[in-house]
Amino acid sequence: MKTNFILSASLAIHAAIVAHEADIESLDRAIGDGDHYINMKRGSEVAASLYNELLPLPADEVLNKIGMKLLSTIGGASGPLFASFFMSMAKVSKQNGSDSLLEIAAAFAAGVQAIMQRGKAQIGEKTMLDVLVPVSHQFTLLAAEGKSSTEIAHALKETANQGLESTRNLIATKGRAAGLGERAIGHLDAGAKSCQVMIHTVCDLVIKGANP
Amino acid sequence: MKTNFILSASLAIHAAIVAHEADIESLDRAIGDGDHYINMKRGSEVAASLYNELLPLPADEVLNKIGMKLLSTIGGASGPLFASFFMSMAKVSKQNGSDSLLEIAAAFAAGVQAIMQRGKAQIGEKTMLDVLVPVSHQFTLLAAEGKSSTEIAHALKETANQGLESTRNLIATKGRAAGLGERAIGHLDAGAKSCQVMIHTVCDLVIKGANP
Amino acid sequence: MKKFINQIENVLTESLSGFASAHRDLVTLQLDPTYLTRSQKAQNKVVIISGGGSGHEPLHAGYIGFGMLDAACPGQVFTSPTPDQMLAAAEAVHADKGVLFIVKNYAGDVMNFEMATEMLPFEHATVLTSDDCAVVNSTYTTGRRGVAGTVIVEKCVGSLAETGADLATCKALGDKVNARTSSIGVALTSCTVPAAGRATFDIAETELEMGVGIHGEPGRKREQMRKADAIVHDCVQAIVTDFQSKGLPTNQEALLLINGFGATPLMELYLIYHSAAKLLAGHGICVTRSLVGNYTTALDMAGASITLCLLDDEIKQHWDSPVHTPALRWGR
Amino acid sequence: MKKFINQIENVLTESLSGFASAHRDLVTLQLDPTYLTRSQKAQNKVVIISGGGSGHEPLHAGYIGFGMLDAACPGQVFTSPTPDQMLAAAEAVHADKGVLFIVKNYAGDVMNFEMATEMLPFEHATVLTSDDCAVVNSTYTTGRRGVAGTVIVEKCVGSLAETGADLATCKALGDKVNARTSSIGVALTSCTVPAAGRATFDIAETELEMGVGIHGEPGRKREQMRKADAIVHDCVQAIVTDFQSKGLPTNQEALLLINGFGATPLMELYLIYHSAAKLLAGHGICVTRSLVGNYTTALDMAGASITLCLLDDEIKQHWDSPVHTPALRWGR
Ligand SMILES: Nc1ncnc2c1ncn2[C@@H]1O[C@H](COP(=O)(O)OP(=O)(O)O)[C@@H](O)[C@H]1O
Ligand SMILES: Nc1ncnc2c1ncn2[C@@H]1O[C@H](COP(=O)(O)OP(=O)(O)O)[C@@H](O)[C@H]1O
Ligand SMILES: [Mg+2]
Ligand SMILES: [Mg+2]
Ligand SMILES: [Mg+2]
Ligand SMILES: [Mg+2]
Repeated sequence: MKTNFILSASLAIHAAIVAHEADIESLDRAIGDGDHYINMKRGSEVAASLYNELLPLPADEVLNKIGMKLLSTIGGASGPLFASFFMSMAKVSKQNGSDSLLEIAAAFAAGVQAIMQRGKAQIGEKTMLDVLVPVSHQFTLLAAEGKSSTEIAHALKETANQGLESTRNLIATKGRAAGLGERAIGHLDAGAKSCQVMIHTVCDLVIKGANP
Repeated sequence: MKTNFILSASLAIHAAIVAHEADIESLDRAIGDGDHYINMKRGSEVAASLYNELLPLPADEVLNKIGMKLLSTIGGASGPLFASFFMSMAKVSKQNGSDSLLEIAAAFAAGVQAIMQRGKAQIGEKTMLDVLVPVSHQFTLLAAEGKSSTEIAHALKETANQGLESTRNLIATKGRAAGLGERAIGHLDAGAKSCQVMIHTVCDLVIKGANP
Repeated sequence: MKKFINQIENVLTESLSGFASAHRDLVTLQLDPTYLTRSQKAQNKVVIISGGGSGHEPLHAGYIGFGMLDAACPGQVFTSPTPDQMLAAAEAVHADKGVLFIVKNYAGDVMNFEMATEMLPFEHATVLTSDDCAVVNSTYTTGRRGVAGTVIVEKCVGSLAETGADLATCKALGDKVNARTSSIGVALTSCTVPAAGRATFDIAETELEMGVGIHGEPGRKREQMRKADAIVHDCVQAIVTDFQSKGLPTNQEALLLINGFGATPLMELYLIYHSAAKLLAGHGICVTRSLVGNYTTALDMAGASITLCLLDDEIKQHWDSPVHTPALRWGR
Repeated sequence: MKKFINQIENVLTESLSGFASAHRDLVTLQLDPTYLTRSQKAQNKVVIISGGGSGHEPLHAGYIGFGMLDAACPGQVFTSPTPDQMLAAAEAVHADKGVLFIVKNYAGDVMNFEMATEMLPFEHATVLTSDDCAVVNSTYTTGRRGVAGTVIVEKCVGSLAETGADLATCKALGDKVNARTSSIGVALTSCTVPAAGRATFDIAETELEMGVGIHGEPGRKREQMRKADAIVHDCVQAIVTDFQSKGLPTNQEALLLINGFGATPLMELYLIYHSAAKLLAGHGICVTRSLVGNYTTALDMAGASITLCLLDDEIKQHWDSPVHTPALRWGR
């Protein structure tokens, strides 16, 4: 992955989060505590603000600095999770490189794995992982099959949609919604929604021709 | 005045206050603290509840006991004022008797005078006195002219209406509404309203043939 | 109206019973007539008794205890207590040096306490508190209302009484503290009196009541809602103007009390404190003592009042001295 | 939304600045990263640090001082603070006997404190509070939430730490108090997060939220509004059942904490106390210690929680011992 791409993605993600304020906010208000949009906005804003500072740096350092900055900016449940994601992605990118799609997929998988470890959560617990895990799985699969970046981007958008939708009928066993029991059924998870938004945003960049 | 009449009036007043809940309450809510109806209800209820206990007693004792009971029941501004009214009325009734209309008018005047002393207030300050003072004045006048109790009752109802209406365009200088300045203009005074209701109730008893 | 109550008629008794039980080491409740006293009767001192309508908790019963009140008489919600309560309370606590009543200046409170004192067989005096500078004083009116500044009067007089000071001295200190104290309140919402079952006034999302009292009476003016700094600015201005009109020098030490009316989070009260202290510094007033929280409430009203007391050595000493009551405690 | 604020972004800083200035004898504020410490650094003791989202004031910063916390890290409103705050706070206050973190059990708080401890160069331990019995515990979930019982844990552990006890002993007491503490909350209205600008949930005049948390998360069940005694009955039942399911004997002395969520008048809280103490007596539980007021709030939410802590001699001793903080003070 290229520094340029990461930073463009970061700007696009900030814009996308703000554009989805109403959705994201109302989901966390329905079965959470209502701050997820504010947290995501604060985090994506500060990441975007690092643009000039990070531009000269190699990709893995960029990812790591974004992770560190998110850690001290977001707070809440999503802060340490997204921070862990970026810091792990950075580590694997540094070790293995992230030039090929397969290497990028591996770094992404390491990021998702870090979220699972930090949050002690699995798929099916009505969290962001219900989007991230299937997307990661699909990404690795398609990259191994040698699919083009555009093909992969189209496919991952669809996977993210399905993952998000899968949270609707789950009882939450992690995060704040875990206190609600059956009352959580029928609602999408806020973190899953913001992950779907971010994945769509990055995939759209690729579809529009950006070189990851 | 006869014990029988006082106690009938007391029952009728309780019923009338309750029937005027909405008016009285909303007036004190608009420019007071909203408790005047509750205070009047508490007071008239406890006075009515003394019926059996007071029935064997002479009128002046009845008036005095009602006053004492109101004093320890109502509280607020209206409590000591109505208590003073009844206790002064009792005193003058005892001294001078209260058999003739002129004697009743004199006892009533003494009661109103006690309210003025206790509250250090005059007519024109947007209080119950704007009803009570003109009613008392008119009562004495008509009794001196030898008008019948029914004639007097009709006249006093009208005087009470005018007195109440006169509070509308006053600035309050006594009671809670004194804090409002010009904002009190346009509202009737709650205490004036409950006095108008009580005077109407007693006059109606007389008009219906009760013997004061 | 949603409240934690059973029968409207029993709210006061049940709540006072809970209060007395939770603080049984400090206070004792008597019913019929209703009053509360210290659990341990003080000896050989001027006894300090206050009272007023309920709904302002912790005022006054929350201030019973060493260094503050000897007894308190709670009335119905927002309704002055009755003379029999005051007489019974005085009878129960008097300790041979006289009784000092601290009464907030409202027609009802004044008249009921007055009737009590007329029947009282002990030496007595009354301090009338009238710190609310929102009410314009004039010779025609009953004068200014007593609001949150009453807490400061009760604390200082209570402290002095513990030293064995006589009745006249205690009254003089109370009058002095009252004269050096000025308050103004702002409401963002109305309160709801339980027995009424609905809000006392309606107010829009874009409005506030400036100069509001502590009974849900409408304030002096309905104004536009605005930023905290702008609201606090106007309050501080009113207080400073009040002191100036009394000829009190304002370049001195002061006690700043930010009082919540019942539904305002501490977060906002401390923000008001921050704003007020800054503005006061601009007037040469240095805030060296403070109290921030719900001390004189108006049931569930959202809003706050700002009270400033100009300190001197005597007031400072009596503010700082130990106090041990349910709602105010330090030094022991 | 009507609140006393200026810019949404500055609410916390302005409010914390006011807090630190009003209590400058007790606490000192650092910004960027944000944390508060005692004004006088304690020596040679386990230091106790807590923290969590803001909006629960006086929790936690209000409990900094002798006999309770050494430092607190406030996050954004209802959002866990970040690891850099905890690291800076620990760095500032550690006194050679290790650091004990007291953390309310929420995914966000747990993860942020965990990441801080992974980077911490000092000996450390964590007490996770989880007193909310409304959340059914199961091996699949993250477990119960920490709510108002946290105050009792902080008080007792803080007291023990003052005696020079070591880290393991302090942690053990914290875990014990937490295990013997059970809470449940009821909301009558939602709160409004300043940055959101609107109520977190809608609720009708005829409804209440049973088993609500302290963040405006919906509770376990939406129920019909009813009399206080009926509500309190269900709460007490839930707490007693919780203790029974833990195998704790309930016929003993207890501390009863009636906690207001921010917009509930003291009058109602004491009424709840009265009702709860009576019901507990029926279960053989004798309330010998109490605390009634706003101690763990949810901004401007109307509602209250009931917390019961089963006492033993050790807990009693550490509850009764002197404490001197902005929000809790006795014995000095
Ligand atoms: N243990 C966990 N593992 C993975 N994701 C989690 C976990 N706990 C919470 N989340 C995610 O975090 C989201 C909530 O984030 P946010 O609202 O920012 O924090 P908080 O829950 O602390 O208010 C949830 O919607 C969920 O997707
Ligand atoms: N000084 C006074 N003299 C005469 N009447 C008064 C005085 N002060 C108040 N009132 C009357 O009392 C009424 C209010 O009574 P109430 O609501 O029961 O008591 P409070 O004002 O203490 O709440 C006012 O409407 C007014 O008529
Ligand atoms: Mg959230
Ligand atoms: Mg009234
Ligand atoms: Mg009243
Ligand atoms: Mg949160």
